[in-house]
Amino acid sequence: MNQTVVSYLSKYEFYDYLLALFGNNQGVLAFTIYFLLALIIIGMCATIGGLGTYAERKISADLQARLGPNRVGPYGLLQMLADGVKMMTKEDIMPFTADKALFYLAPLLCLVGVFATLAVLPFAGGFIMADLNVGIFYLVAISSFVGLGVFLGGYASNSKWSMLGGMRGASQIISYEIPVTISILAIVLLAGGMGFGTIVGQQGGLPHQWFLFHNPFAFIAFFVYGVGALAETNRAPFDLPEAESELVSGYHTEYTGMRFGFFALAEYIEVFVVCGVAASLFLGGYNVPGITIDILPVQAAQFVIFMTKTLILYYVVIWIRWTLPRLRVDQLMSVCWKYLTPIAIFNLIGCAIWMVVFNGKSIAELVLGSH
Amino acid sequence: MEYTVGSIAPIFLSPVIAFVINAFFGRKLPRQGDWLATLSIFVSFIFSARIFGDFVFGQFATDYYIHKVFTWFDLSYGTQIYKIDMGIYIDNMAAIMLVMVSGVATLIHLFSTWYMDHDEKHGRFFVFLPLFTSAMLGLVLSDNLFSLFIFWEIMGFCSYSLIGIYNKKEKAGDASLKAFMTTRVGDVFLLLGIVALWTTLGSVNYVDIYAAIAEGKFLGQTVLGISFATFTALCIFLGAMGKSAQFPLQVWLPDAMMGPTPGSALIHAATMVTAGVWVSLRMYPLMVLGDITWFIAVIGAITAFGAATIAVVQTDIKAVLAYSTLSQLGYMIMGVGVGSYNAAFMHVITHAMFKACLFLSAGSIIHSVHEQEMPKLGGLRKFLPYTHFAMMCCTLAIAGIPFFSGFVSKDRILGDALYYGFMAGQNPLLAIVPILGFAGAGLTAFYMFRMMFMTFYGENRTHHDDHGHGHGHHDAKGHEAHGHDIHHEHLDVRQNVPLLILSVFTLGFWFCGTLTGQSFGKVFGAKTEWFKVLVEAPRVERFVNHPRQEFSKVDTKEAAHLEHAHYHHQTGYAGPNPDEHKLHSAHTIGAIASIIIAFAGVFLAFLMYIKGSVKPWASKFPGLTKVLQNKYYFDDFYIEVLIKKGLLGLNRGLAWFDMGIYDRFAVDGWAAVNRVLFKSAKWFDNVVVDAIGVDGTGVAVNLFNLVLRIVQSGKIQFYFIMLIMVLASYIWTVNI
Amino acid sequence: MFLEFLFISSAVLTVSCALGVLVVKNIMHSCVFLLGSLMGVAGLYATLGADFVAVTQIMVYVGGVVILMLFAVMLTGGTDFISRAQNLLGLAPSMGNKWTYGMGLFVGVVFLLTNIKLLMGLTQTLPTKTINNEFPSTVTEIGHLLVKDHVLAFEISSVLLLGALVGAAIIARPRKQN
Amino acid sequence: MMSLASYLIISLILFVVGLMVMISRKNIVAILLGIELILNAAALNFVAYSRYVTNNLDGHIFSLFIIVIAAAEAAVGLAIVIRFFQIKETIHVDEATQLRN
Amino acid sequence: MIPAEFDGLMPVVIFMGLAVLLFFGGHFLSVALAPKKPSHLKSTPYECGELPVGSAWSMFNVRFYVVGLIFIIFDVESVLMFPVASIFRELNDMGQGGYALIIFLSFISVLIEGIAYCWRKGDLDWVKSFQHSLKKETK
Repeated sequence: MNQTVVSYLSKYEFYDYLLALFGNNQGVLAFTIYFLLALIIIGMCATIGGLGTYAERKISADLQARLGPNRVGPYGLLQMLADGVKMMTKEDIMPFTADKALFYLAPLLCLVGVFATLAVLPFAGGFIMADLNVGIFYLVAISSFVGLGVFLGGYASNSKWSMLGGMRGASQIISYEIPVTISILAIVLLAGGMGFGTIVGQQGGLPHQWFLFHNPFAFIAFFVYGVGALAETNRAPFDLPEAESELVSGYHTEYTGMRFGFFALAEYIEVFVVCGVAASLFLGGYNVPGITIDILPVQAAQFVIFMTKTLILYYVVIWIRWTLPRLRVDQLMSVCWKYLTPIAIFNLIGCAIWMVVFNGKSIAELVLGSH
Repeated sequence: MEYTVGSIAPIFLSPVIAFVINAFFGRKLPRQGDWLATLSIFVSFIFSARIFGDFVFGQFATDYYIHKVFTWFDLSYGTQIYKIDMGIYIDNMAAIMLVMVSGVATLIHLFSTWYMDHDEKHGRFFVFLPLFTSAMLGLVLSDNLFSLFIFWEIMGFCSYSLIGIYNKKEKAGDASLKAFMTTRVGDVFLLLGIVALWTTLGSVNYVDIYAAIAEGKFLGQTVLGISFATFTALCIFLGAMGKSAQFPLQVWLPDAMMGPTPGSALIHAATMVTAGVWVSLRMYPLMVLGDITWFIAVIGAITAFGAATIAVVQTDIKAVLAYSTLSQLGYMIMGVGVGSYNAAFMHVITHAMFKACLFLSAGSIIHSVHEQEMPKLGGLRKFLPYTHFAMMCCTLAIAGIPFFSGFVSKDRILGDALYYGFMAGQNPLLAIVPILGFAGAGLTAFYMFRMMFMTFYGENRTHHDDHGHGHGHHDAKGHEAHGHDIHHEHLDVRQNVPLLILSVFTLGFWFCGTLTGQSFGKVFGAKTEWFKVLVEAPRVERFVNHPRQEFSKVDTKEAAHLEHAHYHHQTGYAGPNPDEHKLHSAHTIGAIASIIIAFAGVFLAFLMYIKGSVKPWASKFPGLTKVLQNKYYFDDFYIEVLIKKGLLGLNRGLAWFDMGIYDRFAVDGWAAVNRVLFKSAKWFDNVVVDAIGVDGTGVAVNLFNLVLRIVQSGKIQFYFIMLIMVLASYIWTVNI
Repeated sequence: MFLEFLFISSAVLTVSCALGVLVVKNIMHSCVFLLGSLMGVAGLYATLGADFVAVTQIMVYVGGVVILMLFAVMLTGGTDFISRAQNLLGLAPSMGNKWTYGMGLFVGVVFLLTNIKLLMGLTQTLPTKTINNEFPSTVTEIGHLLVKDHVLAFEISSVLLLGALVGAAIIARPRKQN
Repeated sequence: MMSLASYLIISLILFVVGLMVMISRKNIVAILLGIELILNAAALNFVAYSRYVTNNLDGHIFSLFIIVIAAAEAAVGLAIVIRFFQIKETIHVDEATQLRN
Repeated sequence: MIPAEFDGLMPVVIFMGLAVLLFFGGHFLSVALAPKKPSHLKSTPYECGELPVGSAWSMFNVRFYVVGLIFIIFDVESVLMFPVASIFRELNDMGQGGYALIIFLSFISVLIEGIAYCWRKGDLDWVKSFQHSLKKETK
């Protein structure tokens, strides 16, 4: 049985009142709750994505000793709104040689792939839309829609830059999926389950209880995951599919207006999702140190902790983007296949052996002697 | 004694392990891993010998068997049962077969380490040899037709690889392809039979099939207008025909000598060809139920006689042996057909012993003299004394001389055939079975001794050898050089010991407990004939409601409640036979006749090739000789008519059909092809059909061509459409 | 209610996209329709409670096979490539013409009728099992089956995949033309 | 609504459509698409039977391996197609005639 | 108690539906708000100001396919490894850790063999042909 947010809420009394309000129709009530929460999450993520563009400009300006956006609103905070309005009001242009149906479809695929991952992201112990038994596996699988969207976007534009960017993007995304998947496998192996609830529940709130410090292999796996995730989201230094200096704008060269906006939105939300996954897989997720009781305030604290960890990682991602230079295509491939994948497999084997030899205990447990 | 999986599985697994190691790391091992292969087969032999000893030297109990099953997959729903079990089934027959296969294979491996020394294909040879053996052992161990089929196909692949191991020689490649393709024809039918059994019975386990026969589940079912039992039995027997190289599908076996001689020994003696006989024996109750034993007997008799006639004119020493194998396989199949289950199986064992020995001896000769044409050999008796001794023993055995094993088994088959053909009140036309059988026996004695005399006796003709092969520098010095080359045959463990061991087992009393094979002259105080007691056709009613043994269960023979064998001297278990005295007299007549015939054959060979007082008759019947040398034109028929004229010519026609270039030339060409076809069919009618006496084939060829022409278009989607159509028509016609 | 909705939408997606694969003239669109059909099948798996198989379907097909097919289309001349021989000999266009479609329709109908006959016979004997709406987790069970009952298949499949990798890499590897 | 029969019918439709794709298309990649559909029909049947008939998950395992094999088949098949294209400059199935004579 | 049919699947479907909804909503907004003045030149594919020559759907290098090929094989292998990995801890607690480790390692070793093969044969080099010819020249 999968845990969901509805089954979590049904423990509380007000759920029964709600149920009575909906005429004892479980289905409609559940749908309503899910729908509202989904709207909230998407709104939040869209805001984070929008703020992401703002933050990116601000941070880059900071790193380059500039001011960044400061005209629209206080500290330029409304810049993101201005961007959004600009995108909506821009003319929608489609190349006359384009493959029209696929040109429409490509941003949708990206969007679906990213949004569907939000369903399993563990914001808090109860506030996880669906704690699927196949959670992380589902997340890896469904996010491969993005690669498809990138490829089709590049293809459908029928422009040379787009096509090159799309091919590169698709091959990059699928390549880096391998080290990421294998690193995740190592964590699944340590946690003994694929559901996010299981994985986070196996960790604790304090750093020594995190899987990051569970054993040396998991520690390396975190960095393999990080590098792979950067590449999967087409972030610098792996932003080859949209390398401005080489490919104009890569697979979305021909996209304008709202459709470009969808690509951008999908990308920023995906970065958020990837950071959230990293936080919950390696950094203890939503666990509040020292508190195990399950009441609503604790849930709020869990949410805050999760968001803090995720946003810190988000900051690191932006930081990396403006610090490191872009890789060459051949370096990109050799980093993936000749370094990350062998290291990831090595980590997986190491974790398996660790599990058997030390009976699943972490370093801290071994050192401190706790059980 | 306890039987667990651990004590049975190594029989099959140790050669497989050797295969895997040799396949991947063989080149890095010392001597390319041949010792490993040999050792692994020897391990199999040890384990088999344990089972053998337990089954045979324990109390005689015919009905004891080990049967371990696990379900591989189960597609049954509701009351319909469709499942495939995998498992192990060992009864007395399997125990004997196992020890024979592993023992003979061990000796062949040992010999091969000598024979293949410094050969460029040494490593590759020792990759396939253990796999081949393990497939045969697995086939013997398997408890159902499906796993049998798997091992059957592995053997097919291995034989393909072994025959074509010298892949630089075009002839070897062709021969391997031929072996593969010809056996495929049979395999298709075997698979069809297995699937038909599976869809009807829901299981292809031997035990389930026996039980179904006993319960009468086959009765009243028909497929395509013939009874279901006949259909399945025929399909399975056609598969056996392909593997055991019976009459219409025999063409691959003589070409199988293209491989190294020990490989041929393994193919011809212990494995591969006996698999066909094995499945016929296992499915014997089905064959009886399907009422096709007369067909089996006739096919066996035709093969036995026809192959013997061809062997008479062959000059290549391996070709003679190959045709003698064909002929002996004919006897085995004939034995199955005429109902002498026990003797047919005994012939499998005895034949394996002496034929392995013969092939190894031939290998020894070829490796020492580098010559395999008999007219260029001669007088080797002095140079190769051990080989000569071993080969003489085996020749005596195969020729059916009393005191030797071949006499015992073959004589019993012939006795039963005699009874079957003349006294059992069958169709009088079936009298052809014993007649062909006895004629073949005489020919066997003749050609085997012809081979012996031409090879080992008379003067040494090797110095006439003047075509330039790699040993030209020896030949330059003539006779002495060759004498020098081969004079030093001393007792080499790897060369001679396998021969000598095998030749010991050509003596008859090992198998029947008496010196003569008849009821007098007992040795070693044997109370009764162990072989006859232990091996009997399965009594199907025993298997009704048999308990299913789980794979992990431990068997002990002591725990089994057994009724001990009550063996009736002549009739086996069947109780008093009303025709007992007839059977007895048939056996007596058969024994006497076969002794006379055998000695007559030997005497004729003696006159022709030693005394020289009778000229060989080849010059007297040039036409017949030509026909025989061309193997009754079977190869020509298959290649020239069926493949070249049929497939290739018509493919060209179809290319035209595909491209849609429809013009006068194409039409003319079409007509020309048709004319050629008609002519060849007519020629075939006149020459081949009349000679052999099967009518209607020519017409069939024409029809066959017409069908092939349409079907062989080379368009993959067209094949696909045909596949669907055939499937649909099958489903619509057969009422499922 | 929700399950019925999911079932119906998945079934409609599956069937309509499969028909799209059949009728569309552009191979690229055909591939995308295949994607839709496979997603529909994944949805059907989900309604059957086979969560792991459903996700595997998405992972392997969406992430792998369809992208590979799109790559292959791009590597073989794109969507509207017509070879010289095809023009010369007047072969059917690569996405079929009315003759090939007629043949396909004929075979399809024959097969459909045949199968309906089989299914008719089958429905008489189908056992009825009471279905509850509980979907227990299949992952653990599948894991246990993979390491216990089907361990041989599990190991052999890795060898199969290795073989596929090596074989396909050898076949597809760019070769220098002499 | 949701019963074994409806799943079987969907899988039958999938199979027949795959069959028709295989026969009516002359592009080898399109034929491979048809094969994928057919394999999916088979896998769907296995899972449906596993839920409605048997009480074990063997059907899931079967369809898992069907997916695995489909992936391997697609990989090798497309590699062959690409190689074929490199040699013959076409992916028309009727021009694959190298083994004919 | 929540009926089982709602667990898990519904949010997934809702999120997908919302993505589609958002997509079409955004489209609707953009159609409503954005100006629409199409011209031929505006809708030519961007090629830095030049007029494009030929279609972009041309043939690509086969190395893209080889990457996809290696990916799909690894993908499938990782799919098979997921269930085994997720019961690894359970098996270990049941005292069958050694057995599970052997199963797991033998599976992974084949995976490693695959990547080693591709590495050795140079399928992982993006610019293999270039390096290859360079080596030849230096020889």
